[in-house]
Amino acid sequence: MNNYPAILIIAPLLGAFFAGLAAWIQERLSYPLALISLALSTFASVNVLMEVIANGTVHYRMAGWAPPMGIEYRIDLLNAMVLVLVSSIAFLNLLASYQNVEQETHDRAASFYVAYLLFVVGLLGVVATGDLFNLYVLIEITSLTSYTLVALGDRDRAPLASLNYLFIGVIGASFYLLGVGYIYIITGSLNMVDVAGILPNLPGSSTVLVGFILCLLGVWIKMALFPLHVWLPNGYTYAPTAFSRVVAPLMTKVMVYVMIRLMITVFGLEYIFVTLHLSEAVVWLGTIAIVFGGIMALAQKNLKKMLSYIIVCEIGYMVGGAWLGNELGMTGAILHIVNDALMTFALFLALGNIVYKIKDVDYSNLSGLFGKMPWTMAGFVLAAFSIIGVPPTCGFFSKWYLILGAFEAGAYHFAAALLISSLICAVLFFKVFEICFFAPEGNGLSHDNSHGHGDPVIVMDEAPVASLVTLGIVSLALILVGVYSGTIVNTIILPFLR
Amino acid sequence: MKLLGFIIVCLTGTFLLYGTSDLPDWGDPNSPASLHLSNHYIEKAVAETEVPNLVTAVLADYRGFDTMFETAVVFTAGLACFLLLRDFKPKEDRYYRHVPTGVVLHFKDKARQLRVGTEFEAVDKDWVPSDMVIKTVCRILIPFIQIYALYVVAHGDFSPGGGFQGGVIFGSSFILLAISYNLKTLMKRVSEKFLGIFSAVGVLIYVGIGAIAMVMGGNFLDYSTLAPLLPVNPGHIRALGMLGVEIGVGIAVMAVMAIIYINIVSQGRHDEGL
Amino acid sequence: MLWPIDLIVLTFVIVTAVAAISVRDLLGTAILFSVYSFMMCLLWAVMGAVDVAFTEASVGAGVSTVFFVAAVFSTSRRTKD
Amino acid sequence: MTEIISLVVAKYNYWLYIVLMMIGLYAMIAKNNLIKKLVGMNIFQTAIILFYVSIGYKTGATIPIIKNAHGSHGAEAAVIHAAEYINPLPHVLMLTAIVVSVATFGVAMALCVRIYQRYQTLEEDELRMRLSEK
Repeated sequence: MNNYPAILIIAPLLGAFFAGLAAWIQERLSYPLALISLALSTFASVNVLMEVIANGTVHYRMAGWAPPMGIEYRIDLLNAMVLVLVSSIAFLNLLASYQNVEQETHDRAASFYVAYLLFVVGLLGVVATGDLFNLYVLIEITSLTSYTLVALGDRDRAPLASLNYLFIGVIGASFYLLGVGYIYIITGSLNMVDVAGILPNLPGSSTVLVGFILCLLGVWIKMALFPLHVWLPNGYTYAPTAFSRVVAPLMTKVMVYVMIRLMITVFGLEYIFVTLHLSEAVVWLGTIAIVFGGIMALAQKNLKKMLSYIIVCEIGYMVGGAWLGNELGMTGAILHIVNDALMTFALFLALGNIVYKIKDVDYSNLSGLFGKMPWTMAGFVLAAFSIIGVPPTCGFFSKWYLILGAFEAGAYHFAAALLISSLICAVLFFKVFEICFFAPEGNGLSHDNSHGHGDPVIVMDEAPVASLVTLGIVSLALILVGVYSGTIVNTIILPFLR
Repeated sequence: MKLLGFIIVCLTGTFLLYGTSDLPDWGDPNSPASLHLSNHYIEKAVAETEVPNLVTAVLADYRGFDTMFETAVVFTAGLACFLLLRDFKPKEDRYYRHVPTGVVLHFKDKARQLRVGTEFEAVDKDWVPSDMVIKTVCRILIPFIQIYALYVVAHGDFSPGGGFQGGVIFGSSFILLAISYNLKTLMKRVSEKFLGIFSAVGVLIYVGIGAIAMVMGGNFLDYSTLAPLLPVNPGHIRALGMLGVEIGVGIAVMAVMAIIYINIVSQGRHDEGL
Repeated sequence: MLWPIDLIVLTFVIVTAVAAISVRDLLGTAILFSVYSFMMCLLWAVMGAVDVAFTEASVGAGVSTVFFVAAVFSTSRRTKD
Repeated sequence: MTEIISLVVAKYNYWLYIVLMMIGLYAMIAKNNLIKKLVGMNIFQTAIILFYVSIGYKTGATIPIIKNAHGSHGAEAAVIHAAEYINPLPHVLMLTAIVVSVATFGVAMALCVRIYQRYQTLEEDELRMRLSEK
């Protein structure tokens, strides 16, 4: 019996507390400790993925008790893939963000790392667990650390944004908890597989319906689906860079994973698509989220806020795709979890590099960036192409599956929204490129050209090397995942769905 | 906003009421919730773990993994208060009281300082003469509160209570000291470093016991594999493991409660407060 | 018969909850909130959840109230609604 | 008449938890003061805990602490009947939930203090005004 599923979670957890203790002795020790523990976690998650591909689903009994009594980690192909994604992105981000953390939270960097590790522990646990209540506790760890870390950002606005996030987040988590209560009272169990075995014996129960919708509402609030998204743009915009880099790609995607897990493993697709008649409405909701997110992104004048609205838009893709009710749509949604996490990570990495050099990322400050930070901007352009959906990059392939699924389900409005959003993203990013590339520095009216010499020579001033290397790795991954998306679909997603 | 709130509340309420129509009756011994898992716990837990308090048995053993994260949540709260509020800059305004005469001096200049000793003492801005009755009663009470807290932790296997409750009670004895005397008295006795280290050590004890179980060849947190390490009856090892993790929880919670209180009441300066 | 006690305490809980959110003084809110928590703890003790009641008595009615008063002390008592 | 009474007895715990929860939700949405919202949040969470504790209750059963567990060391001498004890599982879950709620409460309080340090107010409309000024 190997212990990788436990090490996956325990390594960063132990790392967090050792980093916290080490900070009292020597503050500089906590960063390497954090890095080592995340590397260990990534290693364990890759091993788990290998094992799952080779031998099928891995079960790990916490405290050695058999599943319905104790808590079980049940890792199948979907979890294993998302686990690798989460742990590797968290590790790469920590590698890239050393300077950003020093810059933004200089006197409490050690505590920042501890909170960061706990955040990652929460995300990994949410993905790995097979127990409904354990999921709630882990969601709360993730949320509590993200409230804290968001509040560390912008001195003026971040605490308020974080408090709003907290209120809405608590409502979401409580709805989820209540939904679990409804399921528990009618089934008497908390283990996902066990519940899934009992639910078909209770046809037409209003309690199951209410429990399902409450769980779904809670998860939607946490993932910021359109009418419930109000906390996201402010929260992510004012968060410190090192944290927004990890929360933007992972938090919403992990919640999408939770939704898919609830749909497939707990309630079963048959119950959702045959018994309930919600899928039409939810696909419409996804459509509206896409269009709304795109339009709001167009209206922004701040790069970071614009990217936050793109996240709202992308959530529409995944929710709509998962609720199309056919295999293609679900495949697209799951593939998009991976792709969107990578694309958003690349975008926010580039953004973090820009923020490191220029504090304020209003559009008016961005001119001349291509000359100043060519490598960062190269990564940014690649990620932007991926978001738009230009073929060699991975964004194209998941969109392709989603559109095929939409046509198969007859949801033409969803397909149209996907295409429109590509168009909007194209307009959006080319606007940014234009500002960054063509407008020469110091010509805008907002600039008070105080340094006197207005010569057009732009000095190259790049971000730290670690950040650039990470951005390079992720950009490569964008293309590789795009090229090998067929392999991913055939070895992981389709076997999981069947 | 009020109207919108009212509409949302009414809609949600109706929806939830609809859900209750199908619930089993309150107190129904035959509801599914009371049959499936619960019967196993009630009938087997004592035989399997030798702990008569079923809540502790389920909390620290069957669902011990949950409880570990619950402790981590508490630790996170303490960390959050530290991260958000801690302010290392000393205050510019300082107040000193001349003990023999009772005159309070207010210093606005940072450079000037008085030596605190028998003649002068540093006081809070809103200084009130300390009350003899309150001080004496609290001084007598605090050791008893702490003993009671230890009892609650240690006796969690047999009666209501456990690490969390005991930790909160222990932490509240610190808070009582801060309220009845002042914050400086508390900070002199338990320093910030002490609290910071204890909050992490508490959770480490929990995770560490789990990790040791893993090293010993069992699953994570499987206390039964600890048996070769301790000279006790192997049947009792689970109860002992639970006691160990409860102590860890108690230490972490105690420290975190004090950290939260100190940071909130002094707005992160750790100098004066309620 | 347990339900009459249960019903009476539940009514108290709801009254204190409404009072806690409608009183126009945050220190008053703190105290009413403490009363609310204690009533809640009583209710759970009646229902046989002794561990939960114990926790709520020490946390909800005890430490939470202290945090609350501490927060009011370091911010302000003023409230508009 | 007796039917109505038995229905009320069977369900009022669930109804009143909904009332309580809605009081909390209303306070969270409609109140202007941030600390009042926090109180609403706590009422909301305790209402859910009340719901769970109601799930665990069993008529005619006692608290989940086994009597004479150590008195009879003749192994299986005392057989434990599940109907005699209240379901312990919801209690365990709710202990965790209470801890989570007090942790959230602490973090929210810290945020409130931080906001007050910066803006000298906790009223939401005044905060919004101060933010739009800049």
